[in-house]
Amino acid sequence: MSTISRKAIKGIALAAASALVLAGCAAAPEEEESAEGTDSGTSEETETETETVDYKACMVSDEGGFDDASFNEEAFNGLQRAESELGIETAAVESNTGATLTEYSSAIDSLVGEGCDMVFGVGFALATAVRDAALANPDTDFALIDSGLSNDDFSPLSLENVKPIQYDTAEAAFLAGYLAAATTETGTLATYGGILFPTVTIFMDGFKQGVDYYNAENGTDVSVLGATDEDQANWSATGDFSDIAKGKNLSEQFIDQNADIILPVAGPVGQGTGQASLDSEGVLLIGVDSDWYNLEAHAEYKQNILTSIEKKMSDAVFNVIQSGLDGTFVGGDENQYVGNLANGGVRISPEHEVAYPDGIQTALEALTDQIISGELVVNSLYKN
Amino acid sequence: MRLELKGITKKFGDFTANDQIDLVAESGEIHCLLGENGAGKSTLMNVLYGLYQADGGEIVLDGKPTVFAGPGEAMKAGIGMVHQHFMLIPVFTVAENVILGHEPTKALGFLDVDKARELVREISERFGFDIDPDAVVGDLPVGVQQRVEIIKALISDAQVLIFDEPTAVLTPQETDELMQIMRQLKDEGKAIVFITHKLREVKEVADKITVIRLGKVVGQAKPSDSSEQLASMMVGREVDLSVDKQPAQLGEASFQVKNLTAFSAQGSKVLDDVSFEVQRGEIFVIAGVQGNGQTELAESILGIQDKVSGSIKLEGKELLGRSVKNVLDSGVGFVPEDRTEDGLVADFTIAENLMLDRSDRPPFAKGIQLQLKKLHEFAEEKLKSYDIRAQSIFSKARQLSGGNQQKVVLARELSRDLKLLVASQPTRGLDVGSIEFVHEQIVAARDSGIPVVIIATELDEATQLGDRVAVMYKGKIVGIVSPETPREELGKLMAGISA
Amino acid sequence: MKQQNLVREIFSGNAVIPIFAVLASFLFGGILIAFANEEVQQASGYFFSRPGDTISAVLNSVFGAYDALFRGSIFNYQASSAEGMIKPLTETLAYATPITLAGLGLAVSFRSGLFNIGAQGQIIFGAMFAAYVGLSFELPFLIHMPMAVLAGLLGGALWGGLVGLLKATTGANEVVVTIMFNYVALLLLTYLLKTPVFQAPNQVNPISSPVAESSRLPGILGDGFRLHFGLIIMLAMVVAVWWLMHRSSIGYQFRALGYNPSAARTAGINIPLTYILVMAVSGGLAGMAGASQVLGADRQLTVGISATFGFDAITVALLGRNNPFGVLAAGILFGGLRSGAVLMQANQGVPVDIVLVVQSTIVLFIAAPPLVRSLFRLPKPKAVQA
Amino acid sequence: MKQSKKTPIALMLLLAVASLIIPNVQGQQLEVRVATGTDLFPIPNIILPSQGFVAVMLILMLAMTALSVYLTFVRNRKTPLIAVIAFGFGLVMTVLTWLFSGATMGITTLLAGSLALAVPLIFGSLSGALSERVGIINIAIEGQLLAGAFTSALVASVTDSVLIGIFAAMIAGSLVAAILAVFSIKYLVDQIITGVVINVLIIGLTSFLFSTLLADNISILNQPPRFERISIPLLSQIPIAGPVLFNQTLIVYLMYLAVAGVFLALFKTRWGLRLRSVGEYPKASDTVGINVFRTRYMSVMIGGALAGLGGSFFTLGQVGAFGKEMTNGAGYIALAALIFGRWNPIYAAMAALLFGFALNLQYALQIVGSPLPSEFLLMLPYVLTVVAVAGLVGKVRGPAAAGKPYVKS
Repeated sequence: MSTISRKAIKGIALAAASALVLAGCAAAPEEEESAEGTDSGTSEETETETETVDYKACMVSDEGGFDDASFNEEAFNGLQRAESELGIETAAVESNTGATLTEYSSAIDSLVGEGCDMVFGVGFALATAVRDAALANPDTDFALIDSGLSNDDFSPLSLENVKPIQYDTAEAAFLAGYLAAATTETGTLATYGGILFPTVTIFMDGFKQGVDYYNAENGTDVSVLGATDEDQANWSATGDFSDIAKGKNLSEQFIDQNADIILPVAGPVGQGTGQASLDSEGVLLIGVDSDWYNLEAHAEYKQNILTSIEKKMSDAVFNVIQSGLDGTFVGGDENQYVGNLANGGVRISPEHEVAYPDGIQTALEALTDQIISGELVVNSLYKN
Repeated sequence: MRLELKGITKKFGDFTANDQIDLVAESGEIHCLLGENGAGKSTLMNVLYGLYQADGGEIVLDGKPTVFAGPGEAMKAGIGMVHQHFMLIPVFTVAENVILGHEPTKALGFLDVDKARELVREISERFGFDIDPDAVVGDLPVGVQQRVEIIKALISDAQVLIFDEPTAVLTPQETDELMQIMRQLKDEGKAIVFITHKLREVKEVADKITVIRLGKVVGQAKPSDSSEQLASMMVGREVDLSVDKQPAQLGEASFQVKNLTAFSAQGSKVLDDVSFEVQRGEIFVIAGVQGNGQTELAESILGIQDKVSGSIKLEGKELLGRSVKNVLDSGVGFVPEDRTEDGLVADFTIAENLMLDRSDRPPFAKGIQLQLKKLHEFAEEKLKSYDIRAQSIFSKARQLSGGNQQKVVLARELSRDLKLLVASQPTRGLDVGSIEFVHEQIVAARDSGIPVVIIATELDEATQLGDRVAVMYKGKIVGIVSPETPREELGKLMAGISA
Repeated sequence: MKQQNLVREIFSGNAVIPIFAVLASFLFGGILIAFANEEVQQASGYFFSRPGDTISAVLNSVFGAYDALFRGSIFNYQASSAEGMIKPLTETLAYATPITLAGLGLAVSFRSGLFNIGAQGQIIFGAMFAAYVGLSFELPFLIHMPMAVLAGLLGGALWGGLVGLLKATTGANEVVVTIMFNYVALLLLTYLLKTPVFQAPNQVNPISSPVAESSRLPGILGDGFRLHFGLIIMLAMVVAVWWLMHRSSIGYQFRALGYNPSAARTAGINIPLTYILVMAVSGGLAGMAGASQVLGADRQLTVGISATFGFDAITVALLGRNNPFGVLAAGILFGGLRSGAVLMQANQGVPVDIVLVVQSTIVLFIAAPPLVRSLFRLPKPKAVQA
Repeated sequence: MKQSKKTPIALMLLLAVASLIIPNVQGQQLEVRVATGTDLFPIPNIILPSQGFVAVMLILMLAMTALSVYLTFVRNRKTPLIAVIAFGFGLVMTVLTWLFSGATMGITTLLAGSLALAVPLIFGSLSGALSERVGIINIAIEGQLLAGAFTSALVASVTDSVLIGIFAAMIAGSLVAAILAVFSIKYLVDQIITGVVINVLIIGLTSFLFSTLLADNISILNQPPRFERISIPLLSQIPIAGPVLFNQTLIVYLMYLAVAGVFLALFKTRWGLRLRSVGEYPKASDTVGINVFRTRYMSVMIGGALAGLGGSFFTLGQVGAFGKEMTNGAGYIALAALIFGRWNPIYAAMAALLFGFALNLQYALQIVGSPLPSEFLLMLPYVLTVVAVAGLVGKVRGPAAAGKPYVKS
């Protein structure tokens, strides 16, 4: 029977080989890059028009990985854009499910060792690792997404070579909540998280505030399932960020309880809500992190995407890289970047296929202005 | 049909199990293959049956050389086998076991259960068996299981039937009946190969006798030859078949069992008001067909039988309800009936097996630290005094022959300060030499002045070894008699007919 | 002639199997690495007009990747300082610490015939207990650190022992129970990290404060290295487990239970009690892995504290044939793959998942010597007597 | 001394706990929504007075407990399974009433969701049943499910056909099973090692291929069509059962067939008899001419194909895309269901349904706003499984030869 296993191995090899050979009939490029092969150490060497610049930006993901069609992917897009537009070198380390703090640290160390001029840590889980690496490597710049730095006793810490990038997502989520409350026909909305981390609940919380605001303004009684309890710990969650089927199931139950607009804050698990929206008439969903309408992973149900609560991490990543390249990088807690409506770091996506109710567009714009001016305060971790 | 084995040789590594063996079985005759345990009888039959492939020689069937790649082909060629270790699946019903391999089916491969039952009934009636086709085999007494095994062999209409040690688990009556069945089969024109080491049976039923020893044919014998002659051929030296013992020096009755009643997990009564006393210096044999409560009785004494009531007293101390450890510590030596299953850890060395019951105390442990040096000294000593044939005390128990394994068990159990010895079928599956040795040890234990309880299924052993013989039937003691009681009487008791 | 025999002897022996198993797995992994490499993909686009490009791209990608794996796990000859050169090896040992500790625990249970799949949960319990002690007390180092480690042991032992207790009293299948307990432990940790029990004051994320300095497992080689005292504990446990299993009466009874429960029972060994003990010892060792993570490596409690160590430990225990020293070797192998994977990705852009593939194929090949022999046409060993 | 007292004692304890609930359900009512719009006749929502309903259920439970006590202590007989089931029904209803008081319980969606969550578990446990019944311990169910999910997503996307997709999933599942079979049958590798390692291998391979291949070409490689729902005329209009059971996708109907098919094949056919004999006592099977090795390969690989099919439910039945590690331990739960269900396909399916119900129930509770943190609710299915395994099932005996390689001399 050894033939079976050997065949299996051969089969995989063959499949791999044939995939490579499939297009193997193209002509060889006329002129070879003169420097071909000399820098075998660099990865992601794509052919670009721009000249290669001697600057290397690097990134470490958290558990989700760069293909999560959400948080990490959004940040990674910024890195890729910098590579193609600025002509810099990049490297990225994707952490696997079950990564430990040590692994984050060692990923960052490796990247520093690879000569990265700037290293991004994506996600609060990397905070300690970024801090330690920054202390050990004062000549390298760091940026940390979704968390500030702190000492061991959690008193805030400021390091000159670390730029925290955070998002007051609640502001955009507030708008989404307002919009959803105006759009719903059943008067019932819903939201859930993957695991109820603060970076997750901030979406749900802002969303709820937006709904409440709408209710107060219009005397309606729109409710938000999944976030009914006062205690955020009791809100709905699927328990992980990978099991899409659970997202679908939970969404179906929401729909059964009359919800017609759902906000999933669970990375790829949100695809389950998208799928559930396909099975029930009139159900809409709200994307998170990126504009899901434009993402291939969500294309199948994009006609049901009401809007998305965008965290423009790719912009921030790109800008920070550019500042590093220009020599204008400034780190430190006081110079941290907090994306909000005012600086365009967060927003809700523009109207796509789902038409907003009459007058809502203007109302949203007015609300945006009020929030920017400080007239209207959306509570969140960043404004206590 | 004529089956010929010519020059069959089978090796396992360096060990030659069968060396140039010739054998002929013909229609209408019973050919006895006589030999000790480990002589290579079963190996030979497994070669014939296609389970093993021979390294040399050939099988000739009606003049045609044949090769059996597997039992399926042997069965197709008309060979059936009643295995010594039953090839029955305990969780299947009788009918399922019988039809396995040649199942009657309806459309789409669905089993034709009715037909299967019919088949079982048909053969049962032909031989006067009383077997419920729907009974689960694991629940049946061993004797009945063997009949299932016989039905299984007959169902494919075999012309050559191999009986591998079939009488080991039968009562004298059942044995007689089996002999009758074999004769009946012979008269139907089957060729029968009967493998055994029991001389009485050979003499009773054989037409031809081939004796093998250490993998070689040592000669042919006639049924009319004397038992002693046959035995010497089989063992290769003069043998004395009787147990050598002095009259018992009886002391007080220090071991008392009263009103012992037990239930199985399924709720049926397996011990029914069993009471007896054993005196110091006495061998008390509990005879009976396997599966009549002996196992449960032994396990009740040891303390691993659930759902048991009554009283078991050793020197006035109640044993019932105590843990196994406590019972052993009270001075009970226990030789279990299935030594590979319950007596030994096959993957442990001889030395390790010798401390199985005392690993947590001196001299083998100080605190929780094992005293390996002491253990090894102890083991070396036992290896010598019990004449355990092994490369060293570090040989694994599974590498030993059955006799040597049993010696390890005895060495362990007898090396404690005993107040009682309980041994269940202590000579099961042993060769003549080992049997003698085991008997000697048991008698010596008796003579040291402790009560000894032996559970025996072989009548000869029961009467030769015992000072008194109790017969169990369906969980009850149906009679306690002297070992001089005639065989027929004992047979009747074993079949449940009280005197 | 004689020399030939010697060569034959070497290649037919079992010692070369692991080497060839690793080789075979790397070959297999190499195919995937080349497949994922963009240069290879590009060059293969014009394979038929210039095959040399493809071949050199394949070689570059594969050698580049394995070079990085080597540099990331054993010796970084490209590093600028001596410290940097040996650092990879220390990283490997740092990863090997929890994997080996948990692997030892599982080896104890497997040897005793209990299939504990619950190391993941037991690590979490150990980490929680250790973290609790590390966070809640202020004591001198010599008391605090050992106390925290013991708390980890206790946490794992309780969580594991509970499984043993359920099995002993109700007969509940330990495979099912341990699988379920992994989930329960993780959920409990997630919950507790959001409550004041563990969550740091003025902290919003589910992360505990770092454990007190006095409770930490100190670094062994100084600040530049992550290697910590957990390694010493781990090595001590390797010896301790060996002693327990082969030199103590308890271990003897464990093994008797594992090899033949009915003989153990007949010989008076208390089976239910032994079940509980085995699971407690097994869980306790896994709990120490958790303690080592929280007191030595991460120094704070997070949701990811157990990583996948509990599952790696199953493979490590079995690969090490449940022998403590074998487990250590397997643990170091896995630690090396884990630490090398990072550089492989950072340096060569090879997806991390390749490591899982290589890891698992190594185990399969090592476990099946005949397969490796037939793949490499190695001679067969002399027949062993049955 | 005779009958095990475990059952009556367990029932008494549970009854005591359940009776604590009564004061908490005062003056509320439970609204149960049954209608789904496709029913044959419209059913209004059922409104039950919570307290009264709970009282009725408690009386039922009390009666069953009394029966159990009587039978055990007086008659020395076993408590019949039906009494335990009736007790369980009462208990579940009581707890549900308590938790849903004042809200509407959409019973149909609750059950439909439970079924959906259980489908891959059921397929997985069938794979386990076929494999373990023939003597090969199958820890690799997880890998088989994941391989099926991945392959079906990929193939169905490329071919734009769900049928080709599930066919490919079955092949993928059986290839994974083939690895298990070869290593455990031919190379005598410990079956549990092989299973655990295969899971790691498949997670590695699928994640690797996902990030290098699928993620960059989503529209071509990871956007498979999904199964259409097929309503079975008449049957689908039965209230509750109709929409739950008979307005489903092809793969769910295949699941019904598979459960029935595997059950019949195992226990009523020649093939199954031989298969089980190999799993119990391979040598005995060999002596009657059954090819032990071939039987094992066949059975394990058919099981793998079924698990592969189950895996395709994740992608083609549920979510329409593959995601990394999306099976998320379902294979291990399926294994638990198999053991819980005593290696019987029907009981295992019921165990999987119970698990699916518990999982879905806790979502429902999250939604109506429970007083418990989500983590504790998420624990519910796992804790329930432990309680069931420890309290009700106890010691189970698997196929005797499972885990032991068969070596012919």
